[in-house]
Amino acid sequence: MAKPKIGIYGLTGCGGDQLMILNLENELLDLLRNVEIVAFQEASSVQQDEEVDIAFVEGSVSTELDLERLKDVRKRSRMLIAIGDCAIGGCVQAMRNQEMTMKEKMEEVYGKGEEYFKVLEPYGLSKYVNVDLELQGCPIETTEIRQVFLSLLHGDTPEIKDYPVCVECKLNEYQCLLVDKGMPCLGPIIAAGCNARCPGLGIDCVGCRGPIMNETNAAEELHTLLEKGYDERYIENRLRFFGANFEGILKLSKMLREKTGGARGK
Amino acid sequence: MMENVFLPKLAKIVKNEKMTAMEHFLRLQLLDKKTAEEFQYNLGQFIEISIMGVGEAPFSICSMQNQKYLLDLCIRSGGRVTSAILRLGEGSLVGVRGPYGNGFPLKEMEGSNLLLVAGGLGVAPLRSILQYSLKNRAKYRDITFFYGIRTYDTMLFRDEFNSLLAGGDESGCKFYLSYEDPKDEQCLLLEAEYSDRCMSGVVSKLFERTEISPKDTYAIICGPSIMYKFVGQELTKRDVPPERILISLERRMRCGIGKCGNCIIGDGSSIRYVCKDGPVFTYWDALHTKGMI
Amino acid sequence: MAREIVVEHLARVEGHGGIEVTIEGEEVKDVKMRISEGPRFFEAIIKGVKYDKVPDVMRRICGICTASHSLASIRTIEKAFKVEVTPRTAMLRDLLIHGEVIESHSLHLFLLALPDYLGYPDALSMMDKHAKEVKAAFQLKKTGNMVHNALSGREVHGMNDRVGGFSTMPKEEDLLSIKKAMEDSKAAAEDAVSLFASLDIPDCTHSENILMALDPGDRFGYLGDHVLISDGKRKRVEEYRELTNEEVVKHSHAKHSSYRGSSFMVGALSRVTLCKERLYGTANELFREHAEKLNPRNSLNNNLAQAIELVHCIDRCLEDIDALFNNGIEKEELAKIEPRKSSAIGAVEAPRGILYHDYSFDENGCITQANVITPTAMNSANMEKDFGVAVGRLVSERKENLESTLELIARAYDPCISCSAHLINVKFV
Amino acid sequence: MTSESLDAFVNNLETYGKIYGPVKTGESCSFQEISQSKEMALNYSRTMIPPKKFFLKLKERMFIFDERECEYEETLEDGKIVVFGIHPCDIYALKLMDKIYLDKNPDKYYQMRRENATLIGYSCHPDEYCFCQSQGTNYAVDGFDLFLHELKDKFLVRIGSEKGNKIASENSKFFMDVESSDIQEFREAEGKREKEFTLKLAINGLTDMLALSYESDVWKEYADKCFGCGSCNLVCPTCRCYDVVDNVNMDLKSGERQRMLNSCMLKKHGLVYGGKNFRPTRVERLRNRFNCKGSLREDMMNCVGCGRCTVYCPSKIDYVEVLRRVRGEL
Ligand SMILES: Cc1cc2nc3c(=O)[nH]c(=O)nc-3n(C[C@H](O)[C@H](O)[C@H](O)COP(=O)(O)OP(=O)(O)OC[C@H]3O[C@@H](n4cnc5c(N)ncnc54)[C@H](O)[C@@H]3O)c2cc1C
Ligand code: SF4
Ligand code: SF4
Ligand code: SF4
Repeated sequence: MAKPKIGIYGLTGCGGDQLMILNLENELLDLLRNVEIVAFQEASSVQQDEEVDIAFVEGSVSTELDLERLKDVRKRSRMLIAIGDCAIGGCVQAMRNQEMTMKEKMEEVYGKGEEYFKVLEPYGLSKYVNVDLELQGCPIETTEIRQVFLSLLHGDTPEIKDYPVCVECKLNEYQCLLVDKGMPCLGPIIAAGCNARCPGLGIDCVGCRGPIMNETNAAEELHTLLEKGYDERYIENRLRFFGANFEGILKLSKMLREKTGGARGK
Repeated sequence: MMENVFLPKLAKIVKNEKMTAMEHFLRLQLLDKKTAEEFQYNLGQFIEISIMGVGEAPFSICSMQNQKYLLDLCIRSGGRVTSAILRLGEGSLVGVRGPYGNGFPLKEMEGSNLLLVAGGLGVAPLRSILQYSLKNRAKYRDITFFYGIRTYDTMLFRDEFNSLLAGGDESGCKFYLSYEDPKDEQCLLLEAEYSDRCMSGVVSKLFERTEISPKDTYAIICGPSIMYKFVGQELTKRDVPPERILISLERRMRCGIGKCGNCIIGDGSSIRYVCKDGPVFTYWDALHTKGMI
Repeated sequence: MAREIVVEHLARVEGHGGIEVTIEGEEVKDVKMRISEGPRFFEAIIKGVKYDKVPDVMRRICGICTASHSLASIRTIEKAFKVEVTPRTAMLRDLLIHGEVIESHSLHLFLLALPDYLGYPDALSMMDKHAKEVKAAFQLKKTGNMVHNALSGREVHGMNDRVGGFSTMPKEEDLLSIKKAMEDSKAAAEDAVSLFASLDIPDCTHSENILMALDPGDRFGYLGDHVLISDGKRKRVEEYRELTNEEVVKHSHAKHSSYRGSSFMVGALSRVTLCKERLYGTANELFREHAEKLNPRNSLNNNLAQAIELVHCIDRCLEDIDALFNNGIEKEELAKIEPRKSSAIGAVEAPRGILYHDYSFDENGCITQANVITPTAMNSANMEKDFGVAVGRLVSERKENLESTLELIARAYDPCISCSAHLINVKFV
Repeated sequence: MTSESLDAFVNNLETYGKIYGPVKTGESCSFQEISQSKEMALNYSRTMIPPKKFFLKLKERMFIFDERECEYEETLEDGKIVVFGIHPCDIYALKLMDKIYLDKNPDKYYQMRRENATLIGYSCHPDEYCFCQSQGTNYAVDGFDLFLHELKDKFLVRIGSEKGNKIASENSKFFMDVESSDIQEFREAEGKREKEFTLKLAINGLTDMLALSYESDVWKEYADKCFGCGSCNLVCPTCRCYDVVDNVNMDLKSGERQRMLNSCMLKKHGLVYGGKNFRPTRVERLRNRFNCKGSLREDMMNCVGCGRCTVYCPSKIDYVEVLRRVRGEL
């Protein structure tokens, strides 16, 4: 069987997900024996615009150029895998979506009175193209990308975790920060896969893997944290860090905004 | 040394044949002779097939026990394990555990009429009963088989059923076929030829074609979950007692032996494990166990 | 007739960039480092976020120098709220940033820069002929990552370094295995120095370079509150605006950094040049051995400087780990924080050079204003200067050669484009 | 046995394996390996993860396989352990687990660990979340090797098995005969303890009540509050659902099969072929959980009243409150 052709591409993001692939280190060399790398932006100058079996795309669509490149990659790939939160829900750069216009953001950074380049409100890939698989995480986990690679090479569809961080937290017998300490942990609504890294270190989950698709009970998270004494804006910000484009949080934000009336975040 | 029930036994694929676009016929032979000889199953039981590195899934055995200790299965692909099975060539090895589940009460059904109602892939466990009852024809009275398909292309064990259709009552079984796509050409041809035994519509429509005697009839249903409700209603309308209507259920299963808990159904007063209390239940169970159908 | 050279896509850098040079006859008309990486507006989105989670957002500016952004952010917040951290925390931070430099430099030197010199498209395809180098790269990189993992909790965007200290102390066995890994990979780092010293480095960019680096105190390092400048001046980081003079340039829709009207350079070459007398141990010896190869007027020497820093970092990590063991690594509570209305500026030396974070808070400790200046942003003007010089000298060469030379220069700076996307020349052609 | 001899007694238990006892970890408690009795917090109310973790591991490898060799190879580890300080509710829970895991198809992993374990019970006092009294599981009659009842300055020790008897005779120097004053003291202590229970749940007829309330709005109401995070199942001493995955190694030929505890509150739990889910929303899942817990299996209720699911629910869904709503009491 011919080696599958793989392309690794990046749109707007921090490069951390490609780096996590490189962080497979020695294992990467073993893995790469089984595939043909056609493009690996962060690691190689080879950038062939040919058809690939699997395209891994990192980063959010934040510019017209991103969009153009994404569409091109989609056309050339049999399977397109979004890696990292940026490519799924836009990640932190999307946290003010619907709250601030791009013009406002631009003025904030570049000052007023200039004519600025055209940027898009950041979104994940699936807003624009069909995505075959999404690997959540900011960044993705090496264990996970390894598993995905192995599954695909073995010929199977990778299994993606679709349950909350709390499960992994319990499986590791970490103390529950939310229940025992009243810390504002987002574990109950965030997709597992990190092996509950933060609770394991005594840190409340900020949700870097993004909310669980179609299962996010954001309203209850708000309610729970309000009861613990956190203020609404604080909680909303937290929910938005990695989840501003996710349905449950979007709805909640909208509701909160209607309640208080007018724009916020100023 | 105590036996580890979770450790699969190796079996060789002796046949892996495409039946339709989605289904394959799989024939397995257990490698170890002794294991094979000890492998006695009831019709309606299932086995767990393991593919190394992929996982494990339950499948009904679709033929009656035979002297050569071959296990026949009919597998619909699409998931991880099922797609992997499809890739495996003849001679490849898979892991097998089982047989598990209760199976059908064949002894109890002796002397009765049998009505077998299959929808789509549900034909798999019913085919074994059909085989058995035809082989032991004298033990049963009327044998009627309803088979519902979507299109001719999705029909399983096509040759066998076509010959039943062609054979009419002579075949020992009254075979009826329903198809859902009214424009399917091959089905239309069949209907033209066997208008009394073949019609378009869902499988429960076949009840219009034949009389079911409420007395002394055992009905066995297997198919997609909504089918149970409709067929069950048709049968109860015809006064077949719910405890003589048997259904075979599908649930997510990870162990097959009542440990992993994924297949639990019911309410406080009727919790059941589909794997070990079933997969065969009566319609009476279904009426009294919440969430069963 | 005007001729254009466009290096369409700058690969093997972190982020998207390209170089655009316009030549008229023999004269270089215009040089642009084109960044197509989308801007992410961190300074805008962070407004209204409470201080405790600010580092969690800001460290996501960059996947490679994530600990640098973390520490810059944390130190700025601590400055604003006048928080003192314990010596143990300071020690762990020192270890963390040295680990990050190892990870980043080994990635850059071996996997990104070396293929240029050896004529390969990437390190992975060097595997057959240069297995030793590739293995060394992964060995060193892994060693750096072990520090990230043990101290910050993850290779990228680690979260254990918090405002006020570390949430959980690293495990003893992790520190021991890091120590072992460091000892094992020291030779690889020294080999890197010999390797980069032996390369034939072109001198096409030879020109005046103003250098800047943080004053690390008595010993070479990456944390400090003052900036050393090659003109002999020493400034407080609070004066960073005068040191960077970011301004919006009409024709390019972007900000440019300059110091007294000229571009300047930050990064490894600046650090080892400005703090050479503070290098110690093996790194010091190696520096002296290769002193003449480290001429700061040739920006391409940055790679050799990075290799020397690799050696320094390994030694320093070992020292830090020993010191940690000597002083004990019992758990410490995070320092108590009382937010107040305030502003502060903090800086660290990221692997690529000085990194400034500047925040203002309201009385609840929520951000009201933020500014981040990354090393790549500061270097971009200098990079353009170097492109100009090089093209001027090589203009008669064949186009392909010129292109690869430009790429070579760009990569020598180890530009991290995603973190600076909002600051460098952005022009869509 | 006198209170002073506890330390020496615990040390002597080493011959029966590694000793695990309740240890304070932050604000909660956990069964951890100990070397001295004073490391234990024996007055604990409950550990977050129940002792089921010793028998049905939270995560474990079942076996390894190799495609080239065509073989499955079981990976069993059998170390002897002593679980010290286990409460009556958790003892009952293990009895329940035994019914499932040691039935006609016994789970070898579970069985071996059960055989390798010594259980030493320890008396406890209820807090506001305990309702074991209502479940009839507040006093362990059997299911342990030894049971220590803490009295004023001594322990009344009950022997629950042959192994327990052996331990006691080997350590006879620590044990004294029970005197009538001890019995009196024990009787008073137990009487007092019985009165300490504040949380009550009427369980008679509960199974039918659950069946009748299948379509009740209560489920929807609580499902809106529920995160579907699965914590309730994972901390439950009688929840034993698990999930299985195969992991392949780098060589793509060998690997392992792993199982880990699962939860019926997760969406995958009811998912089958073709994306069909038998419990598509939290309403069905929550209802299923309560029905399963409130059902009988061989005359034992699937809930032992330990209170863990209420304590560790991030959304503060109160198990007893839900069932009282179901009963129409609230
Ligand atoms: C008693 C019994 C008898 C059976 N007999 C037969 C038989 O004879 N023949 C037969 O073909 N089948 C039979 N089945 C069904 C068979 O067990 C399943 O088809 C099989 O388990 C699928 O396994 P898999 O690994 O291929 O699919 P998996 O990969 O486990 O996936 C199963 C299905 O779940 C869905 N799914 C999984 N993950 C997700 C997700 N994240 N989001 C959405 N959907 C998802 C998909 O639709 C997928 O097809 C039987 C089942 C039982 C219980
Ligand atoms: S600490 Fe957070 S992730 Fe862990 S169980 Fe509690 S709420 Fe869930
Ligand atoms: S923030 Fe949450 S999802 Fe991200 S690593 Fe931490 S625990 Fe995991
Ligand atoms: S612990 Fe609470 S929130 Fe989580 S699944 Fe159980 S009932 Fe729902």
